[in-house]
Amino acid sequence: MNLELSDDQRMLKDSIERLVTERYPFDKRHGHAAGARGFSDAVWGEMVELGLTMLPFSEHVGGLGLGGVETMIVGEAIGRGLLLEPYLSSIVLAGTAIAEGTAPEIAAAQLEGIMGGQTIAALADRAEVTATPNGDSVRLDGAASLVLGGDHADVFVVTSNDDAWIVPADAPGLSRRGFSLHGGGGAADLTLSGVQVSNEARVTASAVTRAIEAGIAFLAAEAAGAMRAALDVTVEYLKTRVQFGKAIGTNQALQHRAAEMLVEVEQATSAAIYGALLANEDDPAERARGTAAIKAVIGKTGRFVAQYAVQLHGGIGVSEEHVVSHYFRRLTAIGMLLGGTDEQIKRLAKMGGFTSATPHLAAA
Amino acid sequence: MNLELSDDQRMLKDSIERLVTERYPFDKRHGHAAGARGFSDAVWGEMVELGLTMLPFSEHVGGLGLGGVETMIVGEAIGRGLLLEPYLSSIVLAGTAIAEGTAPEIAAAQLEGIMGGQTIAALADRAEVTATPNGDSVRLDGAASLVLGGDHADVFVVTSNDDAWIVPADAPGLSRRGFSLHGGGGAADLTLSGVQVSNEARVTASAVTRAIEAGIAFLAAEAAGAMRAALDVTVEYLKTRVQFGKAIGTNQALQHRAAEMLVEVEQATSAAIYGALLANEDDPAERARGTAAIKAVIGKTGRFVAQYAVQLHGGIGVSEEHVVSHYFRRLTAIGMLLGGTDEQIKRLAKMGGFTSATPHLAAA
Amino acid sequence: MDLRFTAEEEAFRQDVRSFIRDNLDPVTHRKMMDGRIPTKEEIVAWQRTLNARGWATPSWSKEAGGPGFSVVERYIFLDELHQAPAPEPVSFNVSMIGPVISAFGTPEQKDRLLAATANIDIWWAQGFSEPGAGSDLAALRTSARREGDHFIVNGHKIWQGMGHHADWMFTLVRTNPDAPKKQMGISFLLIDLRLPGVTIRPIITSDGRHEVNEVFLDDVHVPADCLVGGENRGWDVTKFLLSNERTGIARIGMTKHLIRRVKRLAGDDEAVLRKAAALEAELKILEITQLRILDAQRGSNEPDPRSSVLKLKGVELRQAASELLLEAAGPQALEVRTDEDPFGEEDTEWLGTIMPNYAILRAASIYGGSSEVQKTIVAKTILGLG
Amino acid sequence: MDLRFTAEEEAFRQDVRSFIRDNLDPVTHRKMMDGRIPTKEEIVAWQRTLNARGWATPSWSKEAGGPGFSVVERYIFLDELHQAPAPEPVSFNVSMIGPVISAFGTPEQKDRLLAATANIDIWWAQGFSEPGAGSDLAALRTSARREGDHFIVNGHKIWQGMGHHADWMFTLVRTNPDAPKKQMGISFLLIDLRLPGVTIRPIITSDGRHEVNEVFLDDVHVPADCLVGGENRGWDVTKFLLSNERTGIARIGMTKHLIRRVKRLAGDDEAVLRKAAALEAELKILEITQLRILDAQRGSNEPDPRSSVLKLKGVELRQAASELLLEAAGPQALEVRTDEDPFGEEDTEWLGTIMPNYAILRAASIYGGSSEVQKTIVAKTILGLG
Repeated sequence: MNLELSDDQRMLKDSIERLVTERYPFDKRHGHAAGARGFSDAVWGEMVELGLTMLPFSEHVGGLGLGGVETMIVGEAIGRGLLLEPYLSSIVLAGTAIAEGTAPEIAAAQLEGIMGGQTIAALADRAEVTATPNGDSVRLDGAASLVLGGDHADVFVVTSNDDAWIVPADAPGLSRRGFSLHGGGGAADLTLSGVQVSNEARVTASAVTRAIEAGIAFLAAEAAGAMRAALDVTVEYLKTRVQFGKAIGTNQALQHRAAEMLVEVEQATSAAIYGALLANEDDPAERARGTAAIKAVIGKTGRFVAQYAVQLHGGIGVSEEHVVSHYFRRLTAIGMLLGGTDEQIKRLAKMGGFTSATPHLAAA
Repeated sequence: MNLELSDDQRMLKDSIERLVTERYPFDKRHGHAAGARGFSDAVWGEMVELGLTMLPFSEHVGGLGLGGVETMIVGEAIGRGLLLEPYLSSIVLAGTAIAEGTAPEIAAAQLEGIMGGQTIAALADRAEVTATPNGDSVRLDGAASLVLGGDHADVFVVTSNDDAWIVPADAPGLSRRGFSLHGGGGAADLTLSGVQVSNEARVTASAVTRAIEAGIAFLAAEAAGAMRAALDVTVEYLKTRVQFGKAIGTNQALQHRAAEMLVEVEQATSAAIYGALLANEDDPAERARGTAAIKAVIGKTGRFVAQYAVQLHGGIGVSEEHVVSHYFRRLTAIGMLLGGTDEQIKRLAKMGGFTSATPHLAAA
Repeated sequence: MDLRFTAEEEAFRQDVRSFIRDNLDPVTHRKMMDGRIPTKEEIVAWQRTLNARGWATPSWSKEAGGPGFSVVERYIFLDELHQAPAPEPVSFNVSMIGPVISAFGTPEQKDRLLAATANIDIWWAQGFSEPGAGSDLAALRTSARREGDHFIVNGHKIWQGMGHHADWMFTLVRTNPDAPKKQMGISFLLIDLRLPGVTIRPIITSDGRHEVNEVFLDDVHVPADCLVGGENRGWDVTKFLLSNERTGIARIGMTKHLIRRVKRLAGDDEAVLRKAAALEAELKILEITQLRILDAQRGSNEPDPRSSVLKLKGVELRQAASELLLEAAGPQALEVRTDEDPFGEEDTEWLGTIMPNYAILRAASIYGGSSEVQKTIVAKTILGLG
Repeated sequence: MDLRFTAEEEAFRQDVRSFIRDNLDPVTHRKMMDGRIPTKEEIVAWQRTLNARGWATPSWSKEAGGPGFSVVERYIFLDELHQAPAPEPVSFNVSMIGPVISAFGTPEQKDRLLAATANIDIWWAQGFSEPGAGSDLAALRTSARREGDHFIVNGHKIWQGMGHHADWMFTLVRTNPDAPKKQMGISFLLIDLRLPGVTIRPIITSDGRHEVNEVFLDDVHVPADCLVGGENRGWDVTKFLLSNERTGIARIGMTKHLIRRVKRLAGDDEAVLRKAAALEAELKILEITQLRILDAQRGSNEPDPRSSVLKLKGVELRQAASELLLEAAGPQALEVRTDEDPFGEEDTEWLGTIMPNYAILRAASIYGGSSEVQKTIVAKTILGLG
């Protein structure tokens, strides 16, 4: 057991945090959102330059071959800075699906543009699509909803009845309706009507599962970063906001609420670490259980921290001009994306949870 | 709408509260519990003398013909004093079943002893009993569990596959195992093997339903009384217990907790009133819905108030010698008897709740 | 004891319901059903419709030009509006300034303002909070200096609900900075928002809407006859206003409306339906609590501190219902829409408002006395702690 | 970063588990499985079994006669005991007084007491709380007056866990009533409970059991060599003791044991199983939080204020599990049974302890620093509020 960051990881953390501090102060975020693709091309370019987009992919597909911890470091910083760049959607979700689910040469070819930042990819996991074999190619028909980052994606990984398929955004027969999401970023609904893709565009279903697990781990990191930042601004506010002649943070009831928030923030941080380390877990059942637990805890803790961060801020907490209202919305969105809290609990219960009914000594 | 007590009701309230104050100070309760039947024959006798045991029964079966409000008044006082006498089991549950579910002359005959206090009756509603017609009589076989007040009952109303039956405790073929209950009072498990009862001993199933509804209304009153008393002793403790040189009730965090308790106590009081007034509701579906809501709210509020009453007392709160630990246990028991919180919510959901999906203006 | 309303009260409820059904503009109703905010024009039109029927000012006595409802009638009336749902009479006009003018205004002020306020010929805004004066309202800094028959007002007000619709603002200003207690130097002043020196700046809230504003007052010359309740007597007026604001605040009908929407979205999802039932159980009981307090109010003019109980539990359930609605809607509700988006199919629930309304409803435990303030009131006033 | 234990640590876990399986008396184990309290003799026998293996004092260094476990080994060891479940080494001996004697005792005290404490030849009781001194421990009134080579002790101690089993008590007494700060006049004294003037009175708790006591001290003559840490230096000793008490207090293994029982009782009741899963998800994550803090402790001797986080969340989940167990058991669990009742069928869950254990577990958020105290610690120490 070792829960310290390595020197390399610490350096990575410093550099992404510096990027966030310098490029993403809250007053610049609105400008970034106004960019043509809903995020800052410049910041995205810097993330590429730092190698962040290459982090999770193995070296034989052109990546840096780093692991879940490094992605977690990026996620926490993105959560703290409320970044809008498509790291989750293009790198973690679609990127992982392609890297894990296609032959190395195809993956390398696809990932080149994705890691380079010029190609934006998106994973259409909420899809009802039928794949009909058609000689060397496959014909896709159906629809997908709420494709994260799909509003400006250049290429999609679309799940079908069994496998998934790489589909360029400009493929004939593919149409999309892009929209913005509460909490930041965008998505799209897709319609596929007679879209033809080659057999080589096939992505395995197990890779999609891994991509969603990686996505949930990333959301956990993002949530942990956002929650800690929300707690920080709240504590700062409690120390500086004066009512009735004293800082409101001298009120015991508010102190205790902040303490309860800290407990949940520590749990969220642990969930993010667990998610990072699950990437190395070989047993799919263990990964599935762990992922469900992580998402459930992130949903619950995120809801609690978001609600009380706003409550302790009072009126200013629901103002668009105050960062805490954005943490609130992003944390709400994170709780709902890739499977909500109750859905995850239901899944975990179906898998039997972590603890069997068998007595401990009898079991082992 | 009128939520004031009438003069008669106020007098009733005064007399039962005086009885409780005089006969049931907490330091005498243990002695009462040590009585041969687990309660005080003397207090039970006084309750009979006050006419409390005749309250809910109509005049043509020998009762006073009073309503749910009067029973609620008795229940609140019993809850406040943590009385052990078998009012709920013998009068409200078994008594109501007999009064509502048999012919007037049979009811009058049975209720005479019950209202007089010399006969203790009990309702075996958790029963798996088969009634086999056998000429003029019926043969009962099966078992019943957790029959409230069954440990010292002289007569039982035992539910079977459809109806229920009045069975004397000494009927051949009936055996019982009596035991005490956490939170006060006792119960019994019954075994029936070839018990013969006459057809006249039949009690209708709908009367059993009404009895259980009356029982839940009574439990709501009892819980409201116990909760308000638990809050009262807690507030008193907060005002008098000194730590760090000041009353602990000067701590804002504890003040807020006490305020949260009051909110729930007010809700419990409202639930008790609702229960009292539902007795006059003719629509069985409305009664069923209301009863489920009452029991669910009582279970939830009782749990909350009991837990925080103990928490705010600190160590002394878990001591047998302090009344608050008895409120805790009685409230816990009330939450579990006659259907727990989740069970009631499930029932209420199945009945469609109070609010339909239809828009308000479209519905009416 | 009897929870039932009288036959007259039940008939009144049916009257109100029919009136709403027959007279509420369908577009306004559809917006309310969806949880959208109607336009100023729609709100004004509805209030005038109510006013023509004599119902625009449910809390006003007959002497003040109101319907003289009993507390029960008022409750029924608002409950029907909430459940319909239809816009409530504009609270700044009807619940706040109207009763203040009735109680503290000069005869001239009453003549000039009451009828116009009821008919919303004047839309009022509230100018109480300041950036440094939230819960601690008496810490306000906006100053009014007497010069002849005018006050010269300077300051900065915040959280003006619907202030951009408003014609006038009722506000608290410091007229005596040297008063021995800060509450003693405050006056209650009516300010015409078209006066020179008044600047209104929108505040966008976390629902993406423009519903509140900041108001900057820069040497605004306010006629002295706009003073209500006497110079440096504004705190008494304020206490009166706030205690009115706190009656009947469980807003149970609004929560019922949310639960109806939950049920339409839930279909046969048992988990959601059980959560809805759990909420309904508490809500049903809260109705009894509400009626108990109403019943007690019939015999008294004193504010009932148990109103804080209604506020606390009422907001708790309303926020829980909005959260459950979000859960029932699922992640599709994360799509950003605006109140101006076209209506969907008749039989489709509009998801566009669910997330914004969940977000903005968090403010319900902040404004009008935050939950923390309410708990302190309960602890001190009812429980005698502190 | 790596959450996994090393191969050696995993082997150690298996060792511990096998040892428990092979050496724990079946009756003791059955009682622990049922949630009953073993007798004094059973507890002592088990502790001596552990002591013979060198494991009775998992937190003690080799120099103090302990196993010299790493923080991870200690965690694994306790977790296996909690999950088995097997009795923990008696905490008053092992977690409280042993480390105090090691750190503050004279060489003579160490020789005389440490080995006997480990082998439970002396069973220790804690004499800290008094009727007027709970959270405010320094308000204690029990006095010790020096007379020659004795202290004359008078006072009243409360909440002595298992005091009726005890031979000796470690206690806090006021030796200087005139000290400028009340903390400065306190000494830490060891008292032989067989001395004249000591009276022990049982306190029955809400689980119906006799687990705690009051102790009355009436002119008890305590030899001066029973002082630990020097006269009027008792507060430093106390702070040391309490900070030891607070490490590793999430007791996750105990909660897992409760969840196993829930699952056995729940059968295929989906609602209960989902609640169990929700608890398990939080518990799994709390394990990571626990490991993070353990990991940080490896490099430091300072108490970690995040221990309060472990206590808060650990107790919350344990109490929730006991509540869920009560729900899974249903109203049959209301039947009063005692720990002395005969065992039921092998394959039947014993319901008799569920309600008592639910009741008494409410004290887990009271003793060892109540949840309110923990929140204040978090707010002040970690968040810098106050």
